Amino acid sequence: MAKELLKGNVAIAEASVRAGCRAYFGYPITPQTELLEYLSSRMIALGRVFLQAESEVAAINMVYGAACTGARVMTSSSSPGFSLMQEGLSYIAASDLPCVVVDVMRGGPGLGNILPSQGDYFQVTRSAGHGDYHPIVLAPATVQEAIDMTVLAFDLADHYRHLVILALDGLIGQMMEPAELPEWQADLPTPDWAVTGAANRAPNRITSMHLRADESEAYNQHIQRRLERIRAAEQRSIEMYTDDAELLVIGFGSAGRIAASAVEMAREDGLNVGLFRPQTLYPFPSERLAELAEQVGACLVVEMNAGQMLDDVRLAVNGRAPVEFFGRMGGAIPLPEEILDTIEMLCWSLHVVE
Amino acid sequence: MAKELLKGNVAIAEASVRAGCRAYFGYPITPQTELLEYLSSRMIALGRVFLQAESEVAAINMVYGAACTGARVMTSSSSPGFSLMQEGLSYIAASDLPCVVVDVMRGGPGLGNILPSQGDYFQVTRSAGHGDYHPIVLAPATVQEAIDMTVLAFDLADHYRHLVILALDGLIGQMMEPAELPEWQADLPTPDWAVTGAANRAPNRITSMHLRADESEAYNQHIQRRLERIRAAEQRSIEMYTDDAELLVIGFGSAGRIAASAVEMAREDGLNVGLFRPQTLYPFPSERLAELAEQVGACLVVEMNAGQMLDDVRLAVNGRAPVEFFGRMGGAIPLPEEILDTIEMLCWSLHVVE
Amino acid sequence: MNNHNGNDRTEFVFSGFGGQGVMFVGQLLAYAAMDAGFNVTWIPSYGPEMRGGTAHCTTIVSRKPIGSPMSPRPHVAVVLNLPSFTRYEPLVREEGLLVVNSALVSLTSHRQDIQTLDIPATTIAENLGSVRAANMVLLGAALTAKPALPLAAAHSALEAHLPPQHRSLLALNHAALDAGAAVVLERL
Amino acid sequence: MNNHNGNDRTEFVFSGFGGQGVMFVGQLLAYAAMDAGFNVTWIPSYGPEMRGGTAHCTTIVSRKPIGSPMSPRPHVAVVLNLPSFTRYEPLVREEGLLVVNSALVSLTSHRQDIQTLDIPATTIAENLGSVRAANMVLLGAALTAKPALPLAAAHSALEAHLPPQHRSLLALNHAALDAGAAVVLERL
Amino acid sequence: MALKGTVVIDQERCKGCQLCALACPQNVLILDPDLLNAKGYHPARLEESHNFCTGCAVCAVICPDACITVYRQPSPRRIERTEAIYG
Amino acid sequence: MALKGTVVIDQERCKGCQLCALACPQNVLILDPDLLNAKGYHPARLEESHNFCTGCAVCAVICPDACITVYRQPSPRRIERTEAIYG
Amino acid sequence: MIPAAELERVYERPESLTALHTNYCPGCTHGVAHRLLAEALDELDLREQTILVAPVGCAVFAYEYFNLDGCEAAHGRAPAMATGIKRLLPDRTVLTYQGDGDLASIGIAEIIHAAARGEAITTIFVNNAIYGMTGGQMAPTSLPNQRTTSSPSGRDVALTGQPLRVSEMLATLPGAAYVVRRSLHDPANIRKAKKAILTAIQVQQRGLGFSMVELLSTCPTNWGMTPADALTWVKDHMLSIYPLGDYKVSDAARELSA
Amino acid sequence: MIPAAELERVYERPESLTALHTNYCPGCTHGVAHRLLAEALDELDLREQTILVAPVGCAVFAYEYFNLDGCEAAHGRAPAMATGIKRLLPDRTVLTYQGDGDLASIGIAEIIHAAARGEAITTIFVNNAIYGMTGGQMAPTSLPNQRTTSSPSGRDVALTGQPLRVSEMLATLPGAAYVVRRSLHDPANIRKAKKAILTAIQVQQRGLGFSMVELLSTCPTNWGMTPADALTWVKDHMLSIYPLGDYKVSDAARELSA
Ligand SMILES: Cc1ncc(C[n+]2csc(CCOP(=O)(O)OP(=O)(O)O)c2C)c(N)n1
Ligand SMILES: Cc1ncc(C[n+]2csc(CCOP(=O)(O)OP(=O)(O)O)c2C)c(N)n1
Ligand code: SF4
Ligand code: SF4
Ligand code: SF4
Ligand code: SF4
Repeated sequence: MAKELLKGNVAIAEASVRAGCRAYFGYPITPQTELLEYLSSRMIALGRVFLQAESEVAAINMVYGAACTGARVMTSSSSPGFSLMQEGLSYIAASDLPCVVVDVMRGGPGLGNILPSQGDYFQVTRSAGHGDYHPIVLAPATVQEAIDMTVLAFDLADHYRHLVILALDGLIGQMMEPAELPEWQADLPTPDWAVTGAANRAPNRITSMHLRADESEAYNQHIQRRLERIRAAEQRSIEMYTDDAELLVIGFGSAGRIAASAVEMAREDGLNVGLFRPQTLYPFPSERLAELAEQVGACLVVEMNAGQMLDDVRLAVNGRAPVEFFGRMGGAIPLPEEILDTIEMLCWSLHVVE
Repeated sequence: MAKELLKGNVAIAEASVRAGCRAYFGYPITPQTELLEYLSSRMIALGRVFLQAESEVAAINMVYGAACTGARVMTSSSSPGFSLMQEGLSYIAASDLPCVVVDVMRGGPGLGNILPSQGDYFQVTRSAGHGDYHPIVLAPATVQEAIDMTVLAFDLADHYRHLVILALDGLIGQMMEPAELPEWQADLPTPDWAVTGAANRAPNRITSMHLRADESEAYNQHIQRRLERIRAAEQRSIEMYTDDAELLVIGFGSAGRIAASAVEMAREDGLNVGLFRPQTLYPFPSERLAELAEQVGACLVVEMNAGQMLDDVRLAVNGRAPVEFFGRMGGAIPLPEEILDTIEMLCWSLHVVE
Repeated sequence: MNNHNGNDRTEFVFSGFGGQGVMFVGQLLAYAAMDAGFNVTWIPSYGPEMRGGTAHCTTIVSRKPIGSPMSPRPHVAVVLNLPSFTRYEPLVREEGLLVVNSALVSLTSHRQDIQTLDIPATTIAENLGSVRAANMVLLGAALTAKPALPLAAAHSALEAHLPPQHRSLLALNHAALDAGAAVVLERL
Repeated sequence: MNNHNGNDRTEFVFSGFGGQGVMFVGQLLAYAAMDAGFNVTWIPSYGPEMRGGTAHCTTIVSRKPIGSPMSPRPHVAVVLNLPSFTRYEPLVREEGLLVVNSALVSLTSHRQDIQTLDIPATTIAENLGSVRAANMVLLGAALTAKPALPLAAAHSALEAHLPPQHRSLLALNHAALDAGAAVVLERL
Repeated sequence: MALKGTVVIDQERCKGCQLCALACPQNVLILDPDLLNAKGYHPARLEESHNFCTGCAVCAVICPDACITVYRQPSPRRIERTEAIYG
Repeated sequence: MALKGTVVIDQERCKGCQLCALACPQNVLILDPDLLNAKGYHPARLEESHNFCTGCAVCAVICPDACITVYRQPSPRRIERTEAIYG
Repeated sequence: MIPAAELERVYERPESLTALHTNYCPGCTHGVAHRLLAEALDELDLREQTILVAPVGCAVFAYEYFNLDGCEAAHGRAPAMATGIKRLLPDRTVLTYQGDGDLASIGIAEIIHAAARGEAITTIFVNNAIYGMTGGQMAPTSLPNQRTTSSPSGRDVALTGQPLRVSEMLATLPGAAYVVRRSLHDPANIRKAKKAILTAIQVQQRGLGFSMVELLSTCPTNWGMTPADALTWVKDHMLSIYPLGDYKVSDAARELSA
Repeated sequence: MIPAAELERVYERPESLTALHTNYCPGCTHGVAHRLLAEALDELDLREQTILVAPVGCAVFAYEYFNLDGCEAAHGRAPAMATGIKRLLPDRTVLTYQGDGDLASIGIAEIIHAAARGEAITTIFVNNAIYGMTGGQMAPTSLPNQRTTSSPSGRDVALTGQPLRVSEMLATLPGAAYVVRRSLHDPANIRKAKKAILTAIQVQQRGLGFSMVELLSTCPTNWGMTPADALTWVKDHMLSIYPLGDYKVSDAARELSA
């Protein structure tokens, strides 16, 4: 397919359609609303399901029901709405249901504003509700990646029977960039666990309840084993100039692409700086980062929040190198120039780069 | 006051009354319901406010409103209900409102069960909704501590104008132990920021909205500075046999007290094992733990979850010592004997204890 | 490895149908222990039972601070009905004590490594005035066979902690405690 | 330190009232750049304005991959009304270009370090048939003064990307682009 | 003249709630005082000492645990099974 | 005979929605074509060329931005201020 | 006693129930509601076409008790979950089974919007005026002065309002095709309840809109009564607050129920 | 022109509004609703006794526009927040101001339960049949076939149901003392709306229960109309779907409004 000029939110919507998403349930909230609006006509035109729910609570529970039928389903929201989905997300995860949730993060906490932010990192990677599990979390930095990761999200969700979150910010959601849409994916057969009416088979039952401690623990171990497989197979990241980097700049999504500009500038200035951009936030690409940590003199984490992925970086680096942080919060967007300043300062103070 | 035999949930309820809690809004959910039930008669008898809300979403937003009047207010719930409060919690935090929320954690994810668990660690310490902030989180391990921490929670909430969460599990909530109730606290004056009607002063306005990036970032920096003060002043923990410990067992709440039994047994067996029990989960007592990490040969984290505080321990230890984990999940409760087994195994395999 | 639970700590489990007063008898023991200066914990059952099932609780009496309040292998199990017998008979710790309400439980334990007391508590209590005092009969028996506390402590706890609405049953409960003790002493 | 933005990358900002077509003109430039093989990003305004305020967007045209899509100091600012002038005039990068719709903006820039083009775009467009083509007049002027792309690329983008419901305005828009270019060429 | 019928009660399933016994127009159901099922309840049983079961199925209609199967002498007008009892 | 009145319009606050002008029974309000306020709107103003303002306050009742202050010749029967206009 | 062989079996446990023993307390009419629903599905031959959404509440295990495909919703969200299912499987019968805490308190938004959309699902609404599962707290449906564990001196209507009459409220919504209230307190009423359930499901089958049968039900355990007294309490105290009747029967639905 | 000195000031901007210019679009009747509420508070001399709860929606800044103590609720939760405030400050006047997305969609549970409890708060419910702030998506109140950005070919009632009539629904609740619908589309109706707001607040002052005034309002921007056409659209299209009237006036409230 040829490249088109596509807005992130719309690109995700169309990519989901082509990936075979059969149903979308959502509730308007800036800056994700174009996604919902696009699907409101697109899905109905295709004879698929679009329904504006009465709330995010209802939306995630409609997704929960729809996912029980074995169909590919999706919802999207932004930070406050995503908070309202926490209970439902935990239920979905605890029912081994594949589904895709898009969080176009905005400035918080509270009502905050509609500016781009990465303040939901903890909320998407750590808990997404109560109990022990992690969703798979994909973080695109370009419109093209948003498209590719949408398709990947559905595939991973089905493959692992797991919840997948596409976490981006309003910048990528509302930006237009040239990108190529994916091929149409063929229809998948209905999985054998789906509830569709117990004709010619024993009833299928989907539940997240495990009243007895032994059963509940066994189920939790099952989730943990799945997460282990996911951690082993799905860590993804992008690197730039890491071969000889002495200072490693680490950022995801928008912050990652802005940091890339700063790294380019630093290279032009002759500094041996590299970039590490996690594409999966869960599983966090700890293995590769741990390797790189052996080689570099220091790490600089850049985020559009107060330092959340910072924890994952420090856990991966585990004391092998100092880890510094530069962040903008509450909807403020870092400039390459200010990241560059920090890089230069670090290069001097840490003497990591000659 | 003399010691009484008190159930954790009831003890928290009565302690909140004596600490001057003026209003309670909540929704029934096992295993926290006794707290609500106790207050349903107690508060009304005292002419204070008790209201069973239509849902946890409503409960937290009633608390939000009540906190705006400057009164001491509280709600309580358990994991799924706590998930439903996430949006409201983020709004409350972003409005600089003091209030106290009790989470009596149960087995998850999803509907799970009503057994004791610590599976909300991430949810309470990391995000509690969207955006950049952390509530103060207190984790009692005994009924007496539950009482003392309830009083402390209200005091810290007022002192910092910050959200405080009391995080315990059903074991402590439903256990009876001898404990002493606190003195009645004197009534506090209405704070000058409260909304009470703009008589003889300019209107007070409470909002979590900051539409402009610069304002929003400034507000976020204000929260971060407050969190820094909290981290500097409020780290709390309990230690046992840390003087000469070569293996440090770390656990909070129920897991911490059960680990204490195991440490006692290990000492009887002549092993140089110590216990570190965080009483504040946020701020995590990293400073003291980092010190101890210099001295011990290894750490063993014990939790009633898949390893969540584990992250905070590893962040504090930062590679200074190996950190191992023993956990039970989904409502299963560890036995001192199995912790002891792990201690012994570690002592051999890590050669940390002679 | 030591026996980590020496004589410092005694773990009691009480189990029966809802309505047989197992929660209360466990709490009474806890009060008695508290008033006598022991450390003590009481926890209700945690189990998958929903409605109308078996209720049980654990009371731990200890000279040292109590870490784990759980008792997977109690020193003393007091079982008031058949499902409770089936569940706890195998769990009683070696050298421990199993007290069985033989009026409602037709089985007997064949374990050699524990002491078993079959006491027709419901019948005894009925004769004293009400089947509802069966729990006290069994507690009297248990504390006599395994004197973690003096029986007198249970008597004073009754005096001090029987809820106001049940004070009319005070005499009955005292008598039941003693009757349970008497059965054990007779058999010595 | 280098000038990190050499000639590889040109950042345009378009700003005016809602309804003046600033979003579309920014997108048109993006289409033109894409079709001409450049990297390009377009982002709408992020600002506290709610209803009825000023709209603006940023289009970045670059030979290298685009990291940050933001432009706090644009190379080219096209301002269609007074509030936009006030906001962007001071932000234009040194040696940059400020294109002003002088039909609606009474002020002129006094900056010496940038090039300013005052173009009565609304009047020109009105003469061509509709005030709504003022945006194209200004784009024509901007691309002529700062040829980040050949003007022909904008013409073909119009051809290719004008939404179906607006195709009746195609000729008008072509003419407006040329008229804007002509003004600049005249003044050279 | 009343029809003849009988009931079969799943005594292990029965919870001894007594609703069938109280509802039975013929008064032929009792809670068995001598039997305790595994759940610990005295289950219902048919006791036709004074009166006889007509197969009217009122007991089945009220039984919350669907423990009761009802049989009835075939009547002249044939009617569908469960529909029959709801008239 | 109609009362005499006048209005004072806060032209910086006005958004030129024209609702006052369309509602005015006397047709004495127009959007000023020559004035653009800081918000970029042509604000309303009184234009009593053909007709006169009666102080009826219909314009104030409909103005969404509370831009209009209304004055009226005192009437014989004294009535309360804002209550007056809601009759 | 007549040998069974000569007799015709006129009633047996419906096929749409599994063999599991339920966790309900003795005499709890949740069991009756289950049985009626199962019988209705049997009679309409829908067992293999049906998906049941269980609530959080004492009926949390309903998905195990019915011999159907089923799932377990979050507390109060069964109508949203059912909507998700029904939109994907429009030709299947989708049911929610909900208690009054679940439906009238935490889940009121979801039931109202399902009804407002005219979602073609059927809700069995078991109103026992209390929270059963969590041990007897007040529900929005609790009666004035009713003692519960969260209104120990009786529901104070000045502080907590009058009982919420959900059927009356839902009846105002055009999307609701069939909304009726029945009771399970005696055999005659149980028979009527059964008919209503049959009609409600048929309303769904014909795509006429949202249908709901509210069933007045008992909670002997938390009311602190014998099962028989609990039935009497329904009759003596609940019927006056919750009058039985047809609150909404759309014209199309009327033809069905006639 | 007569010199102003000879004239009496018969109307001026109410004291309960601040001097801030609002962010509302030109001609949006949110502004009218604000003015009426402010006038009512002035007249009842309640400015210093009132706490306003602003919604999420175009009126998100209401707490800045009113010269009152105020706070900003989470989307849809204003009635819960107001409940929290009112319970602590029972002698204050507590108001919520909510749009139809806020109140009828995400917040329907909170408004119903506030009304059901008879919470002594007053709600100004601004129904403009669309989501204004987020750019014109369908609301539960959107009219059949109304084009919105999430129903671009017009609201399909077969898929999304008929418009939700909130006042009619809340009127079924005993706790609701005063629930009326008025419109802001012309001066005569604006006058009636003002009276209703006065009555609603007085109902609260007397502790008679929950009170709400629904106001049919415009959204010229997202309807894609001039302000004047938008008023006409209310008259021509909304009035028939949302009949004006008094849906619930309790006996005690009737005395007040008489
Ligand atoms: C989010 C959430 N809040 C609360 C609970 C606890 N809870 C479980 S069931 C229930 C109420 C059940 O009452 P009802 O719906 O009336 O059903 P019943 O048990 O009476 O049949 C509650 C509050 C929960 N599981 N999840
Ligand atoms: C939890 C949550 N979901 C969604 C939003 C986005 N949002 C803001 S306002 C609004 C709807 C506003 O519509 P309405 O209540 O009708 O008010 P109006 O803007 O029309 O006055 C929505 C969906 C939000 N802020 N929070
Ligand atoms: S007061 Fe009446 S006459 Fe005067 S301008 Fe206003 S509407 Fe017109
Ligand atoms: S109604 Fe008000 S805002 Fe509108 S034009 Fe008139 S004065 Fe201006
Ligand atoms: S608690 Fe009540 S509703 Fe629940 S099963 Fe028992 S009697 Fe029935
Ligand atoms: S968007 Fe609509 S409702 Fe919002 S201010 Fe503008 S016109 Fe009013």
